[in-house]
Amino acid sequence: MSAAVRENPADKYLRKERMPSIWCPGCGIGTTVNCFTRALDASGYDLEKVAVVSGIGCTGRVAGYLKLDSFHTTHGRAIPFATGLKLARPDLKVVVYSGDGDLSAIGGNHLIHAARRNADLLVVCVNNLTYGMTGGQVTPTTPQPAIASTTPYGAFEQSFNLPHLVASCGGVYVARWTAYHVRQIAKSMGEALQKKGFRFIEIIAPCPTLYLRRNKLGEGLDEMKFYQEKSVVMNGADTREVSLDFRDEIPVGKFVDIERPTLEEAMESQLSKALGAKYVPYSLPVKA
Amino acid sequence: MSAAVRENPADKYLRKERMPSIWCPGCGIGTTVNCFTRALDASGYDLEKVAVVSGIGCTGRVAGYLKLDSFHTTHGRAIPFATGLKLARPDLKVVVYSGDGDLSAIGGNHLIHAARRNADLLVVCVNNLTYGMTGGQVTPTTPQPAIASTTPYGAFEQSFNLPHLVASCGGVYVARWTAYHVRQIAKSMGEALQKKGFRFIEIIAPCPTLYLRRNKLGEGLDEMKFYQEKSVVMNGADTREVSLDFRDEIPVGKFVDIERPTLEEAMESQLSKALGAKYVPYSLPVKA
Amino acid sequence: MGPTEIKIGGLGGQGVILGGIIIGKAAALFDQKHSCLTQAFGPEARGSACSAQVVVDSNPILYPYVHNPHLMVAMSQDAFVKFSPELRPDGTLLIEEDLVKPTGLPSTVKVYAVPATRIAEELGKKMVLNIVMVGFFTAVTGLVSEQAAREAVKDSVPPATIDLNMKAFERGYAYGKQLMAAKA
Amino acid sequence: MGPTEIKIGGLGGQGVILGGIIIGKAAALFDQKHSCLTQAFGPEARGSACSAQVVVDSNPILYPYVHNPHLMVAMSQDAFVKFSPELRPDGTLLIEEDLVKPTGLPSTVKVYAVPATRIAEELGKKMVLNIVMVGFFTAVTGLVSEQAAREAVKDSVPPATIDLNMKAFERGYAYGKQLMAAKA
Amino acid sequence: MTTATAPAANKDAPKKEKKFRGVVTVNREHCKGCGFCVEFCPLECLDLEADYNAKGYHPPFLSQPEKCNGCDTCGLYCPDFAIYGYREKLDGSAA
Amino acid sequence: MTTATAPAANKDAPKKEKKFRGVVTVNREHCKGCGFCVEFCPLECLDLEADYNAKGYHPPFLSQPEKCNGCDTCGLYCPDFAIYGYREKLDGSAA
Amino acid sequence: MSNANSSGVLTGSHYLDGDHACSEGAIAAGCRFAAGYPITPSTEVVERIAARFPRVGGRFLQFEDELGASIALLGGAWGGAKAMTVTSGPGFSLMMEHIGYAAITETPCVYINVQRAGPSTGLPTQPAQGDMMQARFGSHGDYRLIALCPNSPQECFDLTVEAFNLAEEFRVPVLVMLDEVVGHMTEKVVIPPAGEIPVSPRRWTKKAPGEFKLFEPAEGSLVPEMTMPGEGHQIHVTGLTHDERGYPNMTIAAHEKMQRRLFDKIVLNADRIVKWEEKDLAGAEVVVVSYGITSRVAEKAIQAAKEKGVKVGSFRLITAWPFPEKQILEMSTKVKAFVVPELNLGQMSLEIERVVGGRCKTVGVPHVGGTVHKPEVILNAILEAVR
Amino acid sequence: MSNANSSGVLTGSHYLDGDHACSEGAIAAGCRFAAGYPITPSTEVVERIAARFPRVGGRFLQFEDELGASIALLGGAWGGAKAMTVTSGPGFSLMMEHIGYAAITETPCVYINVQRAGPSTGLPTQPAQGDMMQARFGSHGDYRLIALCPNSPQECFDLTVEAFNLAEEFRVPVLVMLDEVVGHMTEKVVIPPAGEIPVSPRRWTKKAPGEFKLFEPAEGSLVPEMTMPGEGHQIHVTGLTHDERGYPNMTIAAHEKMQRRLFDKIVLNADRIVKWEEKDLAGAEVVVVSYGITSRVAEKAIQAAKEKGVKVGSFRLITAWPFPEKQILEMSTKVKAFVVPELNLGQMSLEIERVVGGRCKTVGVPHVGGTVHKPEVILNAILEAVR
Ligand SMILES: Cc1ncc(C[n+]2csc(CCOP(=O)(O)OP(=O)(O)O)c2C)c(N)n1
Ligand SMILES: Cc1ncc(C[n+]2csc(CCOP(=O)(O)OP(=O)(O)O)c2C)c(N)n1
Ligand code: SF4
Ligand code: SF4
Ligand code: SF4
Ligand code: SF4
Ligand code: SF4
Ligand code: SF4
Ligand SMILES: [Mg+2]
Ligand SMILES: [Mg+2]
Repeated sequence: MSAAVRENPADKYLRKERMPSIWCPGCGIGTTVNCFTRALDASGYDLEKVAVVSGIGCTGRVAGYLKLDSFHTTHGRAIPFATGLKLARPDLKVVVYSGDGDLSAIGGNHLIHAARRNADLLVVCVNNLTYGMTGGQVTPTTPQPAIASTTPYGAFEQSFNLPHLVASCGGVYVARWTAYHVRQIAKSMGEALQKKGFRFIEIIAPCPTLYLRRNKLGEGLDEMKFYQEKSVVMNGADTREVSLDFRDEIPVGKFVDIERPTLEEAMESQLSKALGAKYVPYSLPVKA
Repeated sequence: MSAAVRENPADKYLRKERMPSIWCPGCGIGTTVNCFTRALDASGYDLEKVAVVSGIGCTGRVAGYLKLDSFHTTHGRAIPFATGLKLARPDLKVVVYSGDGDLSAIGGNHLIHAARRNADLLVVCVNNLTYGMTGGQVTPTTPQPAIASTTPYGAFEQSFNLPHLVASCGGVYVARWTAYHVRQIAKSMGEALQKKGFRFIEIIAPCPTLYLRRNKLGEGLDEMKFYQEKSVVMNGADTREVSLDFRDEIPVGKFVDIERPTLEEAMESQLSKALGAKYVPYSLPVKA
Repeated sequence: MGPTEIKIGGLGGQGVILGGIIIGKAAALFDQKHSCLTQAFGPEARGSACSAQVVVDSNPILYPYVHNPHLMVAMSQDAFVKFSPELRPDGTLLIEEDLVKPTGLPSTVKVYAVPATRIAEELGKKMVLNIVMVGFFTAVTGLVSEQAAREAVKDSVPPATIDLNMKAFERGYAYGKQLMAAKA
Repeated sequence: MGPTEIKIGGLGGQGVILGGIIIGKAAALFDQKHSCLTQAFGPEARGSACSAQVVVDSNPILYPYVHNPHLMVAMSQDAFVKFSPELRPDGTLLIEEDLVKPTGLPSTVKVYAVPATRIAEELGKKMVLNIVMVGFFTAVTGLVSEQAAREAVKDSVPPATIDLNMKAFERGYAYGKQLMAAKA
Repeated sequence: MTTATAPAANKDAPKKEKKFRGVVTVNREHCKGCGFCVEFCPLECLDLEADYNAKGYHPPFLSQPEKCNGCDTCGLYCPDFAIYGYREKLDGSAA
Repeated sequence: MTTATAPAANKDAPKKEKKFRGVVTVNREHCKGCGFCVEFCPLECLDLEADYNAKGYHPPFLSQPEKCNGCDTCGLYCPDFAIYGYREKLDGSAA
Repeated sequence: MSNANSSGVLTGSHYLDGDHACSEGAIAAGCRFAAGYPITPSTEVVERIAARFPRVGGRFLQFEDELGASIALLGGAWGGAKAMTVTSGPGFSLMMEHIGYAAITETPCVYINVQRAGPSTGLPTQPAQGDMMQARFGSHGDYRLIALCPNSPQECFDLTVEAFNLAEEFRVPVLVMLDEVVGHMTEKVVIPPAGEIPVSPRRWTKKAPGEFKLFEPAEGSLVPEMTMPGEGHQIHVTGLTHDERGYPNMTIAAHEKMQRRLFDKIVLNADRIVKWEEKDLAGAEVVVVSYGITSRVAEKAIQAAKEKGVKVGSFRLITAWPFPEKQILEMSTKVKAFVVPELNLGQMSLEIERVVGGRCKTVGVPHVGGTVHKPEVILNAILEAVR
Repeated sequence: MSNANSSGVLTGSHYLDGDHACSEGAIAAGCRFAAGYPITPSTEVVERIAARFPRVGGRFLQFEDELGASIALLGGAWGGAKAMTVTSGPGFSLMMEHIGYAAITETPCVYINVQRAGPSTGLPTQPAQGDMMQARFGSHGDYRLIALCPNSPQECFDLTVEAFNLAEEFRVPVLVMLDEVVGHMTEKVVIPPAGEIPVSPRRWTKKAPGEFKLFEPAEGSLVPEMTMPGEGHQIHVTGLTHDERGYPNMTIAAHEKMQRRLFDKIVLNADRIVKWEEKDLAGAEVVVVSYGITSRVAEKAIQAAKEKGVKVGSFRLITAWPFPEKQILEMSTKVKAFVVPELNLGQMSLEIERVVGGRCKTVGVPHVGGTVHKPEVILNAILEAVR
């Protein structure tokens, strides 16, 4: 007895004609996207009102695979593009989906300022500890002393603890998971989609082709098992305590979940306070 | 009986032929420079081995007034210039002297990365809560709801708590004073000059022409008195607790003073560990 | 009538440019002439000498520069020293009495002085010295009509300060009229 | 002898480019000929088809492109499908036996197959399949000398892996020699 | 190109009578053989095929269909959107 | 352009005999009249002149020379490097 | 700035500087999103925007740097708003990457650059026209865009409106290239009633999702229509080479097709885009070609030359890019020489020289900037040229 | 990369790609400080630098972005090191502000740009020559610099050495403009013994502090000597217009003087700077002007044209900027046409057309990039040109 074949629940959210993706076997990016589709599915949102913005990188290709209004921008600039988009279109849920290098190296300034001003964006950062797209160079998140193509003798800089950085600048929702934590990712994304303000989810994910191979750490699956073994759930932890060391424990969990006025709210309330009746609030563009 | 006239102790450190400065009456920048000359004087350093790097802004003009090897670079980029200079010239003490906008707006990315990698720089940030040079626009440090030329109805973004930002990224010495605290500034600068690694001193200073005038806060002197009244010394305070609000208390003091390997130290130790005898350390450029 | 060239010089912070704008605006918007204002900052607009140049003409103005002004207003000694050589031999110079000590001028230049700072201080706000100057300029030069100048002041200052500024204008204007009457 | 054009195609990760470099290096550095290698990535170097093109000549090479290779190495079916139409009718095709099923070739093309992956796996490291291929290529085509190819392998792989890679080369070379002998 | 596998209904009678069964669909050609699904299926009911797909990867198949509960953990893990699981009511309709 | 002011030696005999006196030097033309030195002199011995310098500012002067102890606080505060204080031994040499 | 308090279009006569006139032009053109980062001498544009927007339903945000500002406006534009940013020299250099991104993604948007004397920090408060070639070539790779050069506050208003209109018509970034003099010069600016200002709305597609391709030229046109997010089109926008749906397509064929159209839509429509002002061309022996403030300085020299009996005409570039090739070429067969004064060491004059192809002389009158030419210098060049 | 392990100059024959050859050229030229940010297809340059520098006493740091990298090298250069950075299209656009800063501060330094197909992200792994005009005009304001175009790995080595030498000789930023094909092409590269490689040391002043002015041209030269911090000179370096001491000087006179010399030191020394390769110019009816990989593609077309009896010569630009005006001008009086194939929609061909001034035809052979020309296309242009 053969069952009626149902559609893959992810398919609804994907530009299927563009599959298979460019991602390598065992790359963790796709897993996070899969979780994202489930979170969207569960959210019940009008998908027409969700837009995705990516920078450049392997993760930056996410925008191009999601069947949402999607923008593949320039390297490091997804956040300011998204900030502009959101200010012009407050009716949209705007999600930034990009890589560690894109968001925290070249894009670091925008990350801290958007967090500071509490821009109403959900930022998903796939942190594979390297620049995947360009061939495995060191990034601000590469732990000491991992090998990368531009640190062939081992990385020597202290790496960023991204949740702490974002929390320090004022992000209202900050979580970290690994690609192993698929249900937690989906749940976290769902939760964060509901929330307003600057939300940041870091997902540690395997880049087998470059990071793992160069550091002789096996395949994507080995890394997933490593995550399973080494992750420690520390919900609510002080973000100072959640930095990552090479092959050490991985603190995961939801670290921050607070409320404060978003950029738009703060802007509107200040303007209407100062201008009173003279304040003409922004209205949505209409197709004339 | 008339006394033998001694030279102004600051003169030794100034390009006197460029005086008087462009700074407005009651501007606090000059006061901080005066403190800096005293710190240099007390340090007993070979002044030939101290270099100053500034970005662009009223504070950015400091490099041009100090009789040291000095570099007036581009807006926001004093830190990477200084990082390059220091890597090429480990024998120099390199001091970055610039404004809040220069260092934390356009230069924010370099600030956080240099702190992360513990670049061996002393960074003096004169925070006058505005862009002085360009006419008093809002900066990332302008408190809500101060008036600025680009926030004529009041600033609406949460401002940066710079000591916290720098500390969160890994700065090893972090202090804040106001221009009122001249002796503390001189002492702090002296202390920081001795230390290695990324050192950050924020000095809150009056910009009477733009910030104070626009906010009807009087002259430079009024502001200095305000600092005197409102400052609270909180040495060793948790940097999360030292954010600044409009006209509220000003937490000052030395907040962080820790040790960790500098960029150069970490680089050298990693390379010599990995390469052993094959490692050829960098040697200073020589005039052939 | 051909173009009249005016140069107003002073220190950053004295409201030099605004003074020029009011005169230019009076001519262009309220007297139905043409006028063009260009400004010269010092290298950095912090307390260094700055100037506004205004050309007023009954015809459209293409070339906007002022080389040899017919009328000059000097609000600081620096500005006087720097700019007065440009003044036409038959030109008119208006000065702030307490801040400018004119020397070395050709005898053909007509000089009119007003204690604008003192008047402004009497009005309680040193900052309105430029408006006192505008009033004085209007009375002495007659280049723009009194009515136009008044309108231009109103149109150019923050609403909350209109009263104060109008007072400053009147004081400067009255001082000028009196002086002219005395001279006449 | 005019230029010999070679194209090596496979998947990203199979060491296609390195294979080409070894052949080119053998010719240019150890056989004292000239050679030029150009490479074509897929749009993004992640698992998509990629190729190396090598021109070997006794004269200096200006034009570096390969349009109709004399020799082709196909290490994946994709590469075979994509590139084989370019092969000269009288050309020689070397294929990875288990990964490529050649179809639709003109009968004039000489095809030589080697189970390079299997051999590499026997050596314990699937990654050396490209070196097996280089050995096979050396034996079958004779374009570069055996000695030059050996030197080039040694000069091109990480020092710690020289032994393994030389074994891979020998196995491929031997396989090729045997095959040629059998065909002869 | 896609294959759906489900157990023949209740061959071995379960302890508690099941109201549904798990169905798993695999898009063999999109699979890159990473093994995530196999490793992380909580009921260990997947295995990689011995065969290759066109790109040379071993796709998974439901090796122990009777165990699968359609939890879609495999679906969540798959980086290539090549597998997913769901529940089918034993009356034939989806749960 | 610079003026140094110091008290006439020990006019009013001090309680404890002083070994030094404070001297203050002002560069009148560089001063911008901000008043920092006057306000923050710990011994309140400075005042602004009634006169203007060439730029129209009132520079400070040592109005109470006998009080000055040469601490250079004025010097540290001055944003225009226009004033500084030091100590002079009462034998005439600098302390 | 009492006249900045009205809402909507500031109809009437105003005494405005060029920078402020740009702000009013933007508002009149329907711009309701602006991103900025302060820099002399352009800051007044965003300062006025910051004051005016909250009263006319616009949103302005000052970003952390020019990198942010120069892409935030593109986010705003894709959101459906008419959007702009403003800068000067150093900031313009930082915006180069995003101008290329705007070109390849065919984003309707406006960049205003108030030119100061460079290179680098140079003379920040003083004028130049040194970024004219950068406007054309400053981003990597090949692309085409539109650049306009006003010479008065009135034209700052008019051409800012025009810039927004051209941006919509051609889905292209449009640059408004002021010089510091024009930016800080104050004159009467007459702003017509809203209804009399020609404003091109965004060319929204009427096609349904699925039918509509974001990068497929509309029928009979080289320019695609637009849509926005939230309309069910599930658009994709990328800076990679892409096909008509906007999907990355890494083939030469796709690149060729895309590049060709991006080029053609500007070059083949040059006649519709290019604007200039000509005077006394008939019978002219020499034509002075100038733009921005230099055109007004040149006027004095032209008058003087005429007084000396020289037959001199004037051709003022209003559009700098695309360059009025056809017009220059035609004139070149009739005149002895072009005289080209500009506040740079020779930029537009290179283009003129190229187009002229030796048919007549091209006499550049370079100037390092910092101030304007002495009219006599231009006069001498004219006299030289007719000799 | 076993050959990357030796220390110092990598004397001998090597099979290297163009990117790696640049790295070796830099080492051979004495470069000991490099700042980078990865970008395809240039990353291999810094990857090799990262591997090689610790073995030769150099320091390399990957920065957080191109803004940082493109000024960090200037910090290194001022520190006294020979310094460089490396990038491609989008990164090159981000470096524009600092190239202007390097020019105005007369910092000896090298920027390598491996050109890929643009605009924007375009085709990141595929070749173009689309940044040639950007190399000349990409930063705001007027400035002059030097740009070189290698056409083989050997020349990547040679011209990188040359770039460092020119940088020292003229205190100017020098650009090495590869295209992706040349960057990723592997050939034999012969590296001479260290002693046989001509390396220009920094032109250190012998003058004492007080005597020496950092921006005063050395006697009989247009180029000032150098010093470094720590030597008691108390130098000041600024991107503002400055006098000979380096102090900001906001007068037109100072601007004029500074700009004039910065211009002259390149333009008047063009004869010492400009390099080219010519073949068969004598009696040629058509000359193909090309550079980079295109010159090697053109070669095939030239051969074919010769076989058809066309008298065709070849002029390969080794120096793109300053442009070999004199050489082109001279040829233009003798030939029927220049044929200019390039991987862009017409960039260097504009300059040729301008210089030629109608004396002969200029036949551009544009190409959108992504790959190289078909030789037949160039051949057809040659045949067309002689008709
Ligand atoms: C301005 C600019 N600089 C550099 C690059 C090259 N580049 C493309 S992707 C990338 C890094 C991507 O790393 P990450 O964001 O971590 O994404 P991943 O590929 O690892 O998912 C870089 C440096 C670019 N495209 N643009
Ligand atoms: C790339 C670039 N963008 C903008 C500017 C304009 N600019 C010069 S100084 C400055 C702000 C200075 O503010 P801050 O650093 O706080 O120094 P302050 O003047 O307040 O001391 C700005 C925006 C510039 N010079 N370069
Ligand atoms: S290179 Fe790394 S990050 Fe990029 S697709 Fe491959 S595995 Fe994923
Ligand atoms: S504008 Fe402000 S910061 Fe600048 S010099 Fe004047 S007071 Fe100081
Ligand atoms: S649906 Fe659940 S039980 Fe069934 S195969 Fe997938 S993971 Fe295993
Ligand atoms: S997780 Fe997906 S790609 Fe990986 S083996 Fe399973 S089906 Fe294949
Ligand atoms: S030296 Fe000290 S006591 Fe004397 S005037 Fe200065 S601050 Fe006052
Ligand atoms: S502190 Fe300096 S500038 Fe201020 S009043 Fe005193 S001497 Fe003058
Ligand atoms: Mg990454
Ligand atoms: Mg500031």
